[in-house]
Amino acid sequence: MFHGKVIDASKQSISLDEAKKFITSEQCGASLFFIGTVRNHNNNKKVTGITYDSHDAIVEKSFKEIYEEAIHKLTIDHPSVYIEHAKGYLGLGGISIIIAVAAKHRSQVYELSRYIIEEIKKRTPIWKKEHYNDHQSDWLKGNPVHDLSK
Amino acid sequence: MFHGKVIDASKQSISLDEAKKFITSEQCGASLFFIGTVRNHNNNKKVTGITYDSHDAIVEKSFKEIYEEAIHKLTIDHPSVYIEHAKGYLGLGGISIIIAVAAKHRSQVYELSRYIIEEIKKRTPIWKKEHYNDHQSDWLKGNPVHDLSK
Amino acid sequence: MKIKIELFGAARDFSKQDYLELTVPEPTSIKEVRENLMDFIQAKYPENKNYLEIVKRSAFANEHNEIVQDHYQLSANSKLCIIPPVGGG
Amino acid sequence: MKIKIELFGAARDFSKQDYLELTVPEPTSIKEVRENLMDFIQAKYPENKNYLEIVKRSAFANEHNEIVQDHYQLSANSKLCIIPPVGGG
Repeated sequence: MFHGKVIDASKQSISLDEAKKFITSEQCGASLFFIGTVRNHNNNKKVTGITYDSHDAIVEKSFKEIYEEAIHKLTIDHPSVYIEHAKGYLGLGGISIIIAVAAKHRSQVYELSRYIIEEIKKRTPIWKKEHYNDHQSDWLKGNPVHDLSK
Repeated sequence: MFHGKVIDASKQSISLDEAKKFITSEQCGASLFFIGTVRNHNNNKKVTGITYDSHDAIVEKSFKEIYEEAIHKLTIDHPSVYIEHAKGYLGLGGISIIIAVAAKHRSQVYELSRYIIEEIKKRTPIWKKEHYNDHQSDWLKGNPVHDLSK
Repeated sequence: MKIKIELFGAARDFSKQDYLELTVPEPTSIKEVRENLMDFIQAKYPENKNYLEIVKRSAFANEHNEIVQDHYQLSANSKLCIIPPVGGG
Repeated sequence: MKIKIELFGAARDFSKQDYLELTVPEPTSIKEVRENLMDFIQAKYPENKNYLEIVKRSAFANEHNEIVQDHYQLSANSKLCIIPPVGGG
């Protein structure tokens, strides 16, 4: 079971309960929910919020690819995965991402969840612009998807 | 921040939302919620439910000790931990345990959460009696807390 | 002297009550309690090797909720808990 | 011929609109688009080394949402997206 989606923060918010409902199964003994939230400090600056930019179509495609890779590479019984990432403006504490996974055993949910978040960070086209208390803002440096400058 | 408690399943249920409220902080960028649930098969038997037995006082003491050990051994910024374990009877899908942790960075929540669940399995005095569809039931084999037979 | 052992987990099957009372020499240690308990089990459930195994692999906790070792000394009216191999989660 | 490049992330600062239009020789490749875009940036923002760096480190995606490599050939009215270094989560 798989669900992967970009959520427009101005219209909707990411819900832990929805994720739980989606992944719940009587075949699974373990569930793991990773949540990323906007925190109030980064690189010694006071953060007031983050604007997330997204290439929605490629983001949703990459979620699916990462899920399929993960269940191919790892040994997971009855995997169930729910991924959502926000786009638009989020204030402090706002939920930017949820990765909810269920599987038969606990070691499987830890491996699966970690694999997914690390791959998303590496290659899913989402960008963060941090807003600071001095009214400045900055696009954060990221990881080149394909380093074509080589 | 720490909360650790045994929950009487006949009176209360473990709540993901309560855990989220407790650990939420604007200093933290990552939260991780591990949930254990009763699944419908174990060792090729059809399971209908599990009765959890607990030495409440030692369980709660061990949760605190494990938390303190973890934040001493691992490097965690702004750790927040919420642990609850059910006792009594749970049907299929019932939540037996929640370990919710928040910290500054994602690697920290994965390490912290995993450390806690593995230690609980090793040494927290909780026992499971599985009930099967043939009306039989069995106490599951566990880990000796101190192997004094050596 | 008498001591009381509160039962947990698989050890609950040792009695219909949630504790056992054993009569042990004074003074006594956890090691002797374990031996005494094994004699009791062997007398009451001569067929049940599994129960003996549980006692062998169990720890004991005192009134202060501390796991106590073999050499730990007990006084009259001591209360213990038997802590069979654990497995929560 | 003209091609359209949709802007994302830090590359949004290249224009007040959410895309750029470049005139490129026909046929052309991603490699040439990148060079062309760098010339454009250098002309429009001569002081801004950071913008050039972003273009160097960016990938490009085609209309089919595929990341395309340097040798990928474009036809007239091709649409591309510039994909600067990513960092969600």
